[in-house]
Amino acid sequence: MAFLKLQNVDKYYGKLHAIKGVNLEIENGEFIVFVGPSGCGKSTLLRMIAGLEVINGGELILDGKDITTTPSAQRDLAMVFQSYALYPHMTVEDNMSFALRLAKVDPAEIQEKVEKAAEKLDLTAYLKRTPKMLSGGQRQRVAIGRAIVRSPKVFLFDEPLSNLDAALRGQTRVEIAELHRELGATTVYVTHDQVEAMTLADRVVVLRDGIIEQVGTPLDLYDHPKNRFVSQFIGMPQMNLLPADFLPAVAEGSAEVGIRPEHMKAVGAEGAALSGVVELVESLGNETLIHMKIAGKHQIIVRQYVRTELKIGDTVGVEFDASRVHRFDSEGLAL
Amino acid sequence: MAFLKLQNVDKYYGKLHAIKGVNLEIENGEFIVFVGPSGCGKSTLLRMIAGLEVINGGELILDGKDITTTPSAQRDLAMVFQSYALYPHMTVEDNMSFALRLAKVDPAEIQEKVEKAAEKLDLTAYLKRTPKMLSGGQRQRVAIGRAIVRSPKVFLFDEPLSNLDAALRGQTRVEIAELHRELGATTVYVTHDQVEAMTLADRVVVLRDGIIEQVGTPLDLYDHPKNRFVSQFIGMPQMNLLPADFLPAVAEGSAEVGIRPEHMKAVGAEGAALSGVVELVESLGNETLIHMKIAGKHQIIVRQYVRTELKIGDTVGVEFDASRVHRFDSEGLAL
Amino acid sequence: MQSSSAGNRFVPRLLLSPAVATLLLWMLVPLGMTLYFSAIRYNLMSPELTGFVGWANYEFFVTNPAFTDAVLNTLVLLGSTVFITVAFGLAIAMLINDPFPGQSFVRILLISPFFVMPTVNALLWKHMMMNPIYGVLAQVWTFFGLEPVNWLQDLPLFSVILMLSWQWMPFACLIFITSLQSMDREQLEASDLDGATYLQKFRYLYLPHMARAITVVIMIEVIFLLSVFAEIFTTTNGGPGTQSTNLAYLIYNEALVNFDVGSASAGAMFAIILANIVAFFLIRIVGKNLD
Amino acid sequence: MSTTTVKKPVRTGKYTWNGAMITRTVASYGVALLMFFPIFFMILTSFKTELQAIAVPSLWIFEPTLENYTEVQERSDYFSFAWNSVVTSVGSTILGLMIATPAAYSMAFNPTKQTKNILMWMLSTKMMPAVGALIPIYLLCQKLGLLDNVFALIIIFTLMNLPIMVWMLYTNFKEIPSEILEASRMDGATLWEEFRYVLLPLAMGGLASTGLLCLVLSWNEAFWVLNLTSANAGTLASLVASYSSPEGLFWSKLSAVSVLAIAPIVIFGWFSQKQLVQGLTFGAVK
Amino acid sequence: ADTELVVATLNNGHMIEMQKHTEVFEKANPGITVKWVTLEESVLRSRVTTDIATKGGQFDIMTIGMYETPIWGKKGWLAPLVTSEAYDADDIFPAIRNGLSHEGKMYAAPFYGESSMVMYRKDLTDKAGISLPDKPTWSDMEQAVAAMHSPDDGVYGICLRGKPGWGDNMAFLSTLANTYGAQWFDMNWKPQLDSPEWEAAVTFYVDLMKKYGPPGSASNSFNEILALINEGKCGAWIDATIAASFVSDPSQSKVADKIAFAQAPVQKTARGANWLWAWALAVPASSTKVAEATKFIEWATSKDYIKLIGETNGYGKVPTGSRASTYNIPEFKAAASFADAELKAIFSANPDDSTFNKNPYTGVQFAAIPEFQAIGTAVGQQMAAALSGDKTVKEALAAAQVAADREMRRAGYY
Ligand SMILES: Nc1ncnc2c1ncn2[C@@H]1O[C@H](COP(=O)(O)OP(=O)(O)OP(=O)(O)O)[C@@H](O)[C@H]1O
Ligand SMILES: Nc1ncnc2c1ncn2[C@@H]1O[C@H](COP(=O)(O)OP(=O)(O)OP(=O)(O)O)[C@@H](O)[C@H]1O
Ligand SMILES: [Mg+2]
Ligand SMILES: [Mg+2]
Repeated sequence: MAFLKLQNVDKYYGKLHAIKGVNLEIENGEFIVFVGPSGCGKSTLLRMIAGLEVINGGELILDGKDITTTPSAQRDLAMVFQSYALYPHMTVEDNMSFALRLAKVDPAEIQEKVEKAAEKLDLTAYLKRTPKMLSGGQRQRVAIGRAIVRSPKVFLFDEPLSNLDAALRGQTRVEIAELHRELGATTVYVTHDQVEAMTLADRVVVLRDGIIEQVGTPLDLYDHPKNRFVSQFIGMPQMNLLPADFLPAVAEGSAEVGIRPEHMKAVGAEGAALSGVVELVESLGNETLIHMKIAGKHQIIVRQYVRTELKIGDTVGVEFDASRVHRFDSEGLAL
Repeated sequence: MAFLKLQNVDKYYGKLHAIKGVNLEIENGEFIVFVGPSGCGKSTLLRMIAGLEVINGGELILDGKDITTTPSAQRDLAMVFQSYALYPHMTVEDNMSFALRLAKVDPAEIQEKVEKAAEKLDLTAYLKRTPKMLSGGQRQRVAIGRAIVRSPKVFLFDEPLSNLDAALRGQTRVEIAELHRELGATTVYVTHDQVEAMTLADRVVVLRDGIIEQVGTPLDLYDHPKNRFVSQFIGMPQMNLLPADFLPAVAEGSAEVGIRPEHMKAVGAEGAALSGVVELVESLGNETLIHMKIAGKHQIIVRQYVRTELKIGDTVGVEFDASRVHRFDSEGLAL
Repeated sequence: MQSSSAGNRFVPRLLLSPAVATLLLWMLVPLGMTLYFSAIRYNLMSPELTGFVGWANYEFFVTNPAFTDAVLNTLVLLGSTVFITVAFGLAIAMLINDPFPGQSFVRILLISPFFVMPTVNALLWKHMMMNPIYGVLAQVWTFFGLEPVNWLQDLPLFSVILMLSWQWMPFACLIFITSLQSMDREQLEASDLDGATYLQKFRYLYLPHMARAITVVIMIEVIFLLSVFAEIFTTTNGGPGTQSTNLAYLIYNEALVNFDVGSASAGAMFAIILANIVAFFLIRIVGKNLD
Repeated sequence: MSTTTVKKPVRTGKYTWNGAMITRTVASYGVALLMFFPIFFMILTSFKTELQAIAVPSLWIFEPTLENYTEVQERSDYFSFAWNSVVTSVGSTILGLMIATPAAYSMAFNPTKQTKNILMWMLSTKMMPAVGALIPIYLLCQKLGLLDNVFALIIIFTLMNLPIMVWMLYTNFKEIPSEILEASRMDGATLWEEFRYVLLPLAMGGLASTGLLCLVLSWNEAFWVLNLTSANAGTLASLVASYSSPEGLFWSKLSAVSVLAIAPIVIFGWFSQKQLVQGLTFGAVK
Repeated sequence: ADTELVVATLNNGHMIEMQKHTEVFEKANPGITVKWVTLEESVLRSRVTTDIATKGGQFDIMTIGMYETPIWGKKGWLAPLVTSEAYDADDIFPAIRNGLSHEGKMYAAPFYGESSMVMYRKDLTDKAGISLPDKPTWSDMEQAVAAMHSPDDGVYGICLRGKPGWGDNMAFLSTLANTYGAQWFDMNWKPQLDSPEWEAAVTFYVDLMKKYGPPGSASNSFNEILALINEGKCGAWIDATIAASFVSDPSQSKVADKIAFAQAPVQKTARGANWLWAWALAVPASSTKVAEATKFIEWATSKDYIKLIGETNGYGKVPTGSRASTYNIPEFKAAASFADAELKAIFSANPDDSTFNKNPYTGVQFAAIPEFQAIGTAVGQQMAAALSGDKTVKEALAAAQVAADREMRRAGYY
C-alpha cells in the first residue's frame, strides 16, 4: 500500500478552486517532484500535506493513518521552505535541535543527532553562528539539517534552491540527491527548475491549474509526454512544435508535431525537409543553439554539440530523426 | 580609436584597493561582459563608468572626451540595475519618460519614444501600471525600456537577470541579444551567469580581485583559457582538473591538466587511461552527466549526449580527446 | 502569503478577545454613562437638581457662543500642527539623514522634546520662552531691535501650535529618519543617471517613498492632537476670549470649572462625533497607505 | 517571500569634506541646538535663584545654586513620586504588552475582512478627549474604591495606550515572515511554544519600541493622574503640578522640579533611541 | 494604628510653610499623621469640588475659599467647625468669619486672609514730584501711573490682572466695577453686565492698560505681575494684600525698600473697592476623622501657629489677615511695613454690602452662588478679549451678558 496517499483532495481559496480533486500515491522512500507553471497549485498541495492549509475535501493518508485534520505539529513531517524560514535569533545548533527540544528528547541524544547532521552537511564549523552570519548556501543546508535531525516520515521541500545562484544551486542539488540516497526518506519536492526535476526525481508530477497532467519518471516524461503541455514543460530549450502540414511525412493524422532541439540538425538548404532562416546563434562552448524561423513565423531551435559557422540571416535546411517525432492531436493529446 | 577607454583606472574603498589599475578599450557598438567571482570588482568597475563611484586614479575616456570627473547625469549613459531600481510610485510610462521629462524634452517626442520602446519590449499594455502590478520579467523590461528611451552612448547592465527564474532568464537573455543587434549600442554587462556571458558577449572580461585576468571572445576563453582560474570560471560543469601524474602521456611538463567534461567519455574499465567509480548519474534528457571519483579523491564529471546504463558504484574507464587537453604550470598559467 | 493554520478561527478570536473586550468596556461604559449624563440635569455644585432634560444639555452646549470657535480651533490646531511638524520634520530628517560627525548626538538633541511632559512643555514655553518681557524670544526680538511679540495674548492659538509642534516634530522626525534609512540606494543612483537634481529627487523619490511614514505620523498626531488639553490649560486658559479654546478645553471648562456634568457630557458626545468624522476622512485619505 | 536583496555596504571611510558637507553639518547642529535650547534653558534656570531667573537680559554666567533642588527634596518626597511614575508606567507597559501582543498576533497572522476595521475602531477610541470621560471614570473608580490607587492608573494607562500598542505590534508582526511561524509549527511547537520561542524573540525590536513609546506616554500622562490621585498614588506629573503657579516667584523651583520629572524619561529615551528608531518602523515605514 | 489625615492644599508660600511644619503638629498629637496633596489653585479647586460633590472621600481637610465655604456649608457637605475655647474663634476678623459661615455656623477656619490694596513705587512718584493719597480715587491713580510710566526705562505705569478667570482678572475687575457703581446681579438675579457702569469701568481699565500697562497683560495674573514688580518693571500694582509681604522681601524683590502702600482706589462709591478673601481649612462632612481633622485645623489656624512661624521664619512671614491678634504683635508690626494698610483694607471690606445699589448676593469680588464660577470664567474670558483688543469693550460686555444670562437661566433663577 502507498505510504502517503492523496485521495480526491480539494482546496478552495474563497471562490478559487485551487486544487481540484487530486489523487496521488507515493511509495515509501520515493522522491517525488512537483512541477508546473506558476500558480498551478504546487505550493498549495505541498502545504496541504504539511497541514499548513486546511484541506477542504478528500483525504490524506500517511502510513495508513488518516491525517486530513491532524495539526501539522503532529503529522511528523519536516519542511524546507523556499525562504528557509530559519529562526533568525537561534544559532545553527539551536535551529536544528528546536524540534527535538520541543519533543523533550534527551539532550545527549539531541547533541548526537545534531552533530551527525551537521557533519553530513558540512556545518560543524558553523554550529554556533546565527543564520545572519551564514551565506545563502549555508543557510540552505541548515534548513535541510533542521529537517533531517527529526527523521520525519516525509520531507517536504518548496523550491528550496531558488534563492541560490547558479553554481551553488548545482552543487546543492547534488548534495540533496546524495542525501536522499543515504537516508532513503520519502520526499516531496516542489520546483520549477527543469534540471532539478530531471536529476532528483524518482517520479515527476506535472500540475496545471490544480490538476495533475502527468506522473512518471523524468525520462518517461521527457521521452513520452502525454500531451502538448507536458512536452513544452519538460526539456530546455523547449520541444519545437510545428503544424502538421510542415512535415506531412511524419504527421500521420496529427495536428501538430514536436521535435526536441537535439533531434534536429542544421544542414545545407537544398533537399532538406524543412528550411529556415537563422535568427540567433548561441555558442555555449560545449553546445550550440541555432534559433531559426521557419516560413517566417515558426520559431525553432536546433541544438548541436559541434561549433557552427552559420551566421544570422543564413538560410539553412533542417533534418530530423523521424523516430523521435512526437505527434499531438488538435486537443493537444499525444498520439 | 576606442569608444570607451579605461586607462589605469584605480579605486580604493578606504584601505581596500578594489580596482587595481584596469586598462580596457571598448569599441563602438561592442557588447562587453564582465564576469568574475563575487567581490572581484565587477560592479565597482561598472559603477565607476557610470559615475556612481569616484575614480581614484587613471582616466576614463568616452568618445574622445575625458569624463573621469563628469557627474553621472552628464555622461550620457544609461544603467539597468540588478534590483531594477524602478521608481515604485510612477507608472511604467512615467518611469520610462522620467529622464526625458527632466531633460525638458518636448512631450510629443517623449510620447513617441516611450511608445516605440514599449512596443519593442511588449509593454504597451502595461504603460499605465505601476511596477508593483508587474511580474518580475515585466519589471525587468521596464528597466531596460527606461534605458532605451534615452538613446545613451553606452548601456550599462549590472546582473540584470539575476532576479528572474530560469525560464524567464533564458527568454529575456534572447531579447537582450536581439535588442543589441537592433540598436547596435555599446554595452557593458555584468553577470555571473555562464550562459549569459557566452551567448551575449562580443568580448568577455574576466576579473579577479580588481585585476583583469583575460579578455577575449567567449569561445576564445572557452577554448584557450589563459590560466587555471579562467578555465575553472568558464564552462559549466567546470573543466575537470587532474594532477599531471595521472595523465603522464599528455602532461608534457605541466603540473596539472584540464579536460572539459564533454571531451571525456566513459568506456569499459579495461585498458582505459583513467578509471574511476561512478558516484552519481544525472540524466537531463538530452545529455547525461556522470559524476565519478578517480583514485578515491579526484572528482570528475563526464558529459555525454547519449543515455547511459551506468549505475552508481560501477567502475568505469575514461577516455579523452588528447587534442583538447589544457596544461597548466605550477603557477596555474596555461602552457 | 498569509494563511490560517489548520483548524477553525477559534484560537485567533480568543487571542484577540482580551484587547477587544477591554477596549469595548473602556469605550462603552464611559460612553454609556456619558450618554446618560448628557440627558439629565447634573451639576456637581447642585446635585439636588436632577431629572431628565432631553436635548437641553446639547442645546446648551451648542448654543454656547464659544462652541463654533472651539470646533474651528480644534481643527485649525490639528491641521497646522500636523502640517508644521510634517513639513519641518521632513526637512530636518533630510538634513541629518546622511552621515556627518556627531550625527547620533544631534539626533539625541533633536528628539529630546518628545520626552518632555506636556505640562512641563507648556510651562517652559509660557514662562521662559514666550513671556513678552523676560522670555528668551522677547530678548531675541529686542536684540534685533524689534518690538517683542506678545505671544500668548496676540497669537494665542499660534503659540499653542508652536508648543505642540516643538513637542511633536521630534516624533515626526524620528519616524522620517527611520523611513529614510530604507530608501533604496539604487533608485537614487538611477535618478542620478537620469539627471535629477536634489529637489527633483525629493519631489519624485523621497516624498513618495515616505508617503507611508507621513501617513503614520499624521495618524498618530491626529489621535493625540484632537484632544489636546494640557497645553491650553496651562498657558492661555483658552483665551483671550475664545481664541484658543478647543473642544477639549471647552468640555473641561464645563466639567471642571462650571461642574456642569450634563452639558460637559453633551460636549463629549460632540467630541466623539467630531473624532469620528475626522477618523472617517483620515482613513479615506490616508488609510490606503497603511496596508 | 521575495528574495532578500543584499544590501550594499555603506561607505565606511572618512567623511569627505566639501562645502555642502560643512553647510549640512553646521545646519544640523544649528537646528538641533535650537530644538534643544528650551530644555537647556530650563536646566540652566533650575540652577539660578528666583531673582536670577527673572533677570532681563537672561543671565548666562552665574554662580549655580543647588538650593532649588534641595528645596524640592525638602518639600516633597521626590522619590515616592518617581516611584509611582515608575510603577504605573512600567506596570501599564507590561500589562499593555500582555494584552496587545496576542491581539496583534491574531490580527497579523490570521487576518479577516474585519481586521482593518477593528484596528481603525481601536484607534478611534483614542480620539475622544479624556475630559469627556472624566466624570464617569471618576465615579467608577470611586464606586470600586480605586481612587488614589496606582492600580487604577495602571489600568487606565494601559487602556489609553492599548490601541497604539496593538497597531504598532500589528505592523511589526506583519514584517515577520509567516513561514518562520509555520516552520515552528512543523517542528511540533504548540501555540504557546510558537509564541514564546519564535514570535517573541523575533518581535523583540517591535515589542521594545512599542513598550518604550508606551512608557513615555504613561510617564508624561498628567490629566488622569491629577484627577484621580491624591496623597498616595501621585506621579511626577502631579509633583510638577504642585509647583506650578503658586503665589510668588517660582520659575527656578519649577524648573528644578521639571528637570527632575523629565530627567529619567529623557535619559531613558536617549539611551533607547536606537531601539525606538528600529521598532518605530511601523511595518517598515519603507 | 495612626490616623492619617490627607490635606488638600494650595502651593502658595504660607501653605508650603505649614507643610514644612507638619512635624510640630504630629509631635504634639501622637497618633495622627498628616499627608499632603499640594496643587495649584485651579487644579485644586476642581479636585476638591469633584471629590466633595461625589463624596469621593479622598481628603480629610480641604483648603477652600470664601466662595465655596458658604455654598458647601449650606448644602451640608462640610462638617461644622466646632472649636475649643482655647482656640479663640472670636479673634478672627468678623467679616471673614461671616464669609466662612452659613446660618451662623462656621464651616471653615481661615488660614490667612487678604484684601486688595495699591502697591506703588514711592521712588518713582517722588521723582515725578507727586504723591498718592492714602485713599486715592481712580483719577488720582491714573495721574500717578501716567507720571511713572516710562517704558524706555523698562517701567510700565501700572500692572493689573488680565488673565481670564473668576479668581484672576474678575477678582480685580469686580472691585473696579463696584466702585464705579456696577454690580453682578440686580435684586432679581438679572446679570448687570450690560449696564453703563460696567462699561465705564471696563473702558477705563482697558484704556489704562493700553496706555500704561506692560505687554502681555491679558495673560498676567498675580504671579506674573509679582515677577514684573520685583524686577522693578511696574510703577503700581493693585492686588491682594498678601503680595505686600513678597514685594517687600529683599530676597525676592529688587525694589523691596521702594514700595509704598495705599488703599484700593475708589470712584463713584467706596463700597466694594477692595476685595475680601481668605483661604480656609474645612472638613468634608463625609470624613470619618472629623475630630482629628478639627484638631489639625485648630493647630494650623491658631495664634500659636502664627507665633511658631514668627519665631522660626520671622514675623514678616506669618500668615496674616485672619486674626486681629496678629496685628497686635509688636514683632509683626515691626517686621511688616504693610500691616496697617492691610488691616485697614480688610476692615473696610464688607461682603454683605459691597455695591452702590443693593444686591442679593454675598461677596465683594464674587457672588457666592454655585453658578458664579461658570459666569465669572466666561466673563473673564471676554474681558481678556477686550484687553487684548480682540473685541471692543461693548462687544465683550455684550457677550459676557449673554453668557451670564445663559447660566442664570439654565440654573432656573428666572
Ligand atoms: N492564501 C491564499 N489565498 C488566496 N489564494 C491563494 C492563496 N495561496 C495561493 N492562492 C492561489 O492559489 C493558486 C495556487 O497557488 P500556489 O502558491 O500553490 O502556486 P504555485 O504552483 O506554488 O506557484 P509558484 O510557482 O508561483 O510558487 C494561485 O492561483 C494562487 O493565487
Ligand atoms: N561601498 C563600498 N565600501 C567599501 N567596500 C566596498 C564598497 N562596495 C564594494 N566594496 C568592496 O569592493 C569589492 C568589489 O565589490 P563589487 O561590488 O564590485 O563586487 P562584484 O564583483 O560586483 O561582486 P558581486 O558579484 O557579489 O556583485 C568587494 O570586496 C566589496 O566588498
Ligand atoms: Mg509556490
Ligand atoms: Mg555586483
